Amino acid sequence: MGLDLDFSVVLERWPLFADGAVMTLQLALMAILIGGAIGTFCAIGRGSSNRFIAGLCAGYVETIRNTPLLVQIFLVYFGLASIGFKFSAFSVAAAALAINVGAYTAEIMRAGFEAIPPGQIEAAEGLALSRVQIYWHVILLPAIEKVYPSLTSQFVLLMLASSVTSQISAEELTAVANYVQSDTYRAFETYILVALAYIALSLVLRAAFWVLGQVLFPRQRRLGTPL
Amino acid sequence: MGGTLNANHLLFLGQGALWTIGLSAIALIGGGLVGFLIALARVSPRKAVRLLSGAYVQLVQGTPLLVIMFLGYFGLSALGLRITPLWAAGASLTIYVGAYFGEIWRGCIQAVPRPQWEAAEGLGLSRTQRMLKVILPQAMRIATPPTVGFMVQIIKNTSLASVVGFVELARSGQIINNSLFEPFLIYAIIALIYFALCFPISLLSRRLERRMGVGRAKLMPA
Amino acid sequence: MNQERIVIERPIVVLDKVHKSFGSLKVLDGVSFTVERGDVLVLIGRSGSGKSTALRCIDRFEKIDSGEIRVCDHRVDAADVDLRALRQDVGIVFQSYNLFPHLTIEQNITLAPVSVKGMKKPAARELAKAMLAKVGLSEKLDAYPEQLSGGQQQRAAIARSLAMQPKVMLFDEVTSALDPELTGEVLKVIERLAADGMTMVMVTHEMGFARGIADQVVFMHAGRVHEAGSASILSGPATPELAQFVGTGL
Amino acid sequence: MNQERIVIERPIVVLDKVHKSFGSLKVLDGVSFTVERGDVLVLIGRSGSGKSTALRCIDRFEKIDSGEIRVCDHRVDAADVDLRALRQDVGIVFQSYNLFPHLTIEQNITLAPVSVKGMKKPAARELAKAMLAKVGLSEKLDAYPEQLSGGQQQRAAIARSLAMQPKVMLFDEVTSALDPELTGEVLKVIERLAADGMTMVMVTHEMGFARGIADQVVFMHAGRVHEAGSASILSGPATPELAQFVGTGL
Amino acid sequence: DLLDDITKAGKIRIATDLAIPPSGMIDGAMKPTGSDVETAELLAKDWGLQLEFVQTTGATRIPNVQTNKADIIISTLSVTPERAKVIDFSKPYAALQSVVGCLKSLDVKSWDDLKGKTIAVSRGTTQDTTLTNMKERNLTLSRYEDDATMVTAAVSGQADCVATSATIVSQIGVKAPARAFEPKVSITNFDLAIGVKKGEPKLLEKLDAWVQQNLKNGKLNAIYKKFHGTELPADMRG
Ligand SMILES: Nc1ncnc2c1ncn2[C@@H]1O[C@H](COP(=O)(O)OP(=O)(O)OP(=O)(O)O)[C@@H](O)[C@H]1O
Ligand SMILES: Nc1ncnc2c1ncn2[C@@H]1O[C@H](COP(=O)(O)OP(=O)(O)OP(=O)(O)O)[C@@H](O)[C@H]1O
Ligand SMILES: [Mg+2]
Ligand SMILES: [Mg+2]
Repeated sequence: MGLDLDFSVVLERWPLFADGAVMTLQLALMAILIGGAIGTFCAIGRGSSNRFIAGLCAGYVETIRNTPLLVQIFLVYFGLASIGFKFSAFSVAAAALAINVGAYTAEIMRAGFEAIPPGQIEAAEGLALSRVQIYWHVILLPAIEKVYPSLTSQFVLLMLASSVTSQISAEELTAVANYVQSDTYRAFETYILVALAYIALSLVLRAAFWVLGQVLFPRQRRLGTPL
Repeated sequence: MGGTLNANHLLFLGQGALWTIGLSAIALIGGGLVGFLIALARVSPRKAVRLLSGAYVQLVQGTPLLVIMFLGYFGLSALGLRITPLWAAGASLTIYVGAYFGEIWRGCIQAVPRPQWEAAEGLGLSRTQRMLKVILPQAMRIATPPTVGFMVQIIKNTSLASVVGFVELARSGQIINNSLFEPFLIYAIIALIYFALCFPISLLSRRLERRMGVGRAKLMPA
Repeated sequence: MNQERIVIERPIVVLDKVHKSFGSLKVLDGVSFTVERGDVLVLIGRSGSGKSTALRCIDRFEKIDSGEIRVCDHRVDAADVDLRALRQDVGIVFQSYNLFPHLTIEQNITLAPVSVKGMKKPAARELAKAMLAKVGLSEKLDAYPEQLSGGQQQRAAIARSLAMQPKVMLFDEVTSALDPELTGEVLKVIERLAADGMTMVMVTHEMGFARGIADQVVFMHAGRVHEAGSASILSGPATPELAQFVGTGL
Repeated sequence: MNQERIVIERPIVVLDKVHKSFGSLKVLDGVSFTVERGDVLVLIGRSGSGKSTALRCIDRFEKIDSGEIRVCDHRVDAADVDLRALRQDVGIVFQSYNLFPHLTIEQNITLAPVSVKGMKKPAARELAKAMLAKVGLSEKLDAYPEQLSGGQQQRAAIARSLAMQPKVMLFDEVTSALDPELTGEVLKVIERLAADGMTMVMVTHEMGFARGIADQVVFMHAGRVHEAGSASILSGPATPELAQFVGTGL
Repeated sequence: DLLDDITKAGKIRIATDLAIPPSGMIDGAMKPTGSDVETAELLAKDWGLQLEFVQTTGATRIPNVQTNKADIIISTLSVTPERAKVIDFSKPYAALQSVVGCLKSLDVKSWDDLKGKTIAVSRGTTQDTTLTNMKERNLTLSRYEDDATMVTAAVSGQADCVATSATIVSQIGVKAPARAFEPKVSITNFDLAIGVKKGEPKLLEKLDAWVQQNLKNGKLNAIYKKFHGTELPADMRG
């Protein structure tokens, strides 16, 4: 063994880690909220009969899915600044993550929409509901319910991916780890700790989504089975 | 320091891109093997095997690849294993990709309709025969589109091999940028190269999906 | 003086020379019929003869190629027909019940009255109760669709349509997916509706039922009205096609 | 001297007080019946009465809670029953045909004889041809399942089972997914099997067919054998439940 | 014993980060260059050994020697007591002259003027640690992953102040003449030393001797001046 582990120096800095974990969660939540909305609209847009809108949504999804998140983050952060828009690292990081997860959410939501039987929509039309009302009351929730496990996992992946925002000075968990390890040179201890922290955060996020699912889908709560 | 982008730089980026492709191939093969075993273990009749493989997947999927790379490279040598960066990056990617493939393929195996399992059972086929002759051939068809789709993520994720000293595409861009200070130009070029590598594969996976009529959502690391 | 108001009753549903093709397939080839207020029209015919398509055209789920369709005061064939107004006047129930699986029966029924007509929630709830009583499902207010049998789901779907207080009801083989016992339940509900004076157009394969309930029977064949008349045509068909159709006992 | 060998024929299938629950739901509640060699037993009953479950228990797709099941010489209820040996003696065909879609019809049929019995490929091919001839599908040897109609697929599935030369065949509503014409095809094949002396247990809703083929009819109701006897019980039911069941024309 | 191993192999493996100009970088022909690179080359030549660069990032410099993937580190490693607990340092071979640099137009003369302004640093560098520890001065830091990102932030307008080496501060103006920076406040100098795994006294002793000799004969100073534009501090030149 080439090294002896000593966690005390690293653990001493726990308030830093706590701050980092909180920011990681905040980043993830912001990105999930905004990206979830972007993705949902984009999924609707891709099915639009307006070819411009459909093309725009498809282009967005393909561009994002085929380039690394890191590059996207750089372009948003420095790109905005050089045309005169200065935002805090946090807002830019959250925005870049939202744009990223939006593309993935769009793909998942599209699958959800496609899984709604056409008969459901006809039944709603027959009841004189408007398009918006149909999306809102009849399509959206069942579609989300169908892809909820995929969405949950995608959002957990996003939380893990938020580690690259350390590059543009967001003080999230990985940034803290990098700082602590170069301060103390206790690299193993730091990264082991951070790995555990991420695993814990994933569990927390999954639990939160489970609870949210219980609230969103009362039918599932009562009958237990997915649709 | 300074200077402008020249042919040498582009060559250097090209070299990086080759490493990216090489690492992706290693990850695909290694991860494919591990993933196959994990997928089988996840549907094993033995509960302990299912639980263990499930825990592996949970653990790996809960940890950023960056951290896995780091622990894989230095952690393994700290345990006394002398491994080169290539092996370390290969091992980490294998561990990581294996978990995702395992999950994807487990889904595909379970997507083979229940009655097919029963029909095979009713004919008196042994478990291994059922798997090999009835279930896997069908699961393989279902698995092709998501597997091809996941390759895009593998390519993008090899960029993290830079922490173990690999100068692949992203890192070679970073190194050039650090001497030229031209982030937009350099990152745009890198983005383009990644796009050129990934987009054809995305297209292929979409085509396969349409042909097989599986409109499944892709679940993938960003 | 004798104050009599003269009301000219116009047919509530009119199809006039309706043509409709899917691609090169002619599905409706000049279909005409009318339904008076309070009448029940039964559409029969072999599979593929165009019954469902005719019904769907009445509620504008399909656009027709030529001809004219009028329902209440709506010109259904017009490009600018107010779809939502039309569909408030017309209720439609399909073979697959299409209840919304994530909503309880009550929510299924109150959804349209609240969102479309702006009814208040408590009033809508009372309405739901009344409609469910009508179809004999009072105790299922809080159940989810999957907790109901097929016949119960179909009755709930009828209650959902009735809650919009339509002037015409369209039924497309509403009992085809049900076993004989459940079929009986649903037909009883429809009989009661007819007795209450609801105007209805229905596609069914239940000949015995058709005989009992129909004011008018329309036999479709190859996209045309091949024979039409009162229920008596079922006993004494004029064309060999209807004779064969009735003979199969379909 | 007269050399007579005395053979004591024991029933080939025996169910004795079989109980089976799914969670809190009692599905089989003390079911007993026996099938003699060469006999045909038809199981009838309403949906959910436990017919499929009873059948599945015979081939050990479900484990029973108590009671005894014997098939040929296998104690099916024993924990250590040799499943693969049991399933070589029992053939089972389901409503959904479950041919393997990635294999040709020939490969579907030869798979088990080759892998389980170690038969040589050429011999297995001959066997496949013979079995397909038996179900009238000789020319479909190289087709893939999706290239066949439903009735043809079901007959191929029967041929696949027959190729293992089982001593008993189990059929679970093998014609439910087929239209009347295709149903006829399949029933004809089963009739021929019966004539050849195959022992069979089948669940069916085709009452006419049951009447013609059954040596024994078992009417299940709420997880129990409610009435049993020769095919004549269908014409003269003793219990009101069977009377109602037969009456509905199901 | 590491020294014996090195001698036996005839080769020394030196961990260097090639993405931190002007200490470690790549020239137009894609060859490693920079003050740390030339220092390493000098050492290998003096000792008659073959040289192998182990490319690292800032974060992996130390683990590389701890796990025996490199023999020593020459990669702007500054000496702090905290780090000395984990790794042994040779005698310092250079010094890092760091400053806070701001936009020329900004009126900053002392630490007090920096209050309320955001200072960009490279995460985990000694500038970062030092400024972070100046709690009483109430500074706001934004930490970037490396020097290049930090400079990009300055060039693009995300940061108006940076804490880094004087050399880099002057680079910003080269990239963006409209946003020229100048040194405003100086931070203490840090000693840069060669890093060695703990428990290798013989190697450490030999390195110390080498450093002392080359400081005296001016070779290290020449290398430093070539890349950083200034001389080493007088007391170091001895
Ligand atoms: N959306 C569509 N696109 C193309 N063809 C269609 C469409 N809808 C119906 N058809 C075709 O139109 C013909 C008439 O269909 P329709 O559903 O009206 O028949 P039907 O009389 O209701 O038959 P059934 O008794 O089977 O319900 C059929 O050949 C059908 O395949
Ligand atoms: N694996 C299972 N888990 C839980 N419940 C089951 C399972 N299989 C069957 N059941 C239940 O057991 C009961 C009897 O089912 P079974 O399939 O034996 O009925 P059946 O007589 O074959 O009906 P059908 O004519 O509809 O096929 C039903 O209520 C069914 O829902
Ligand atoms: Mg129809
Ligand atoms: Mg059954």
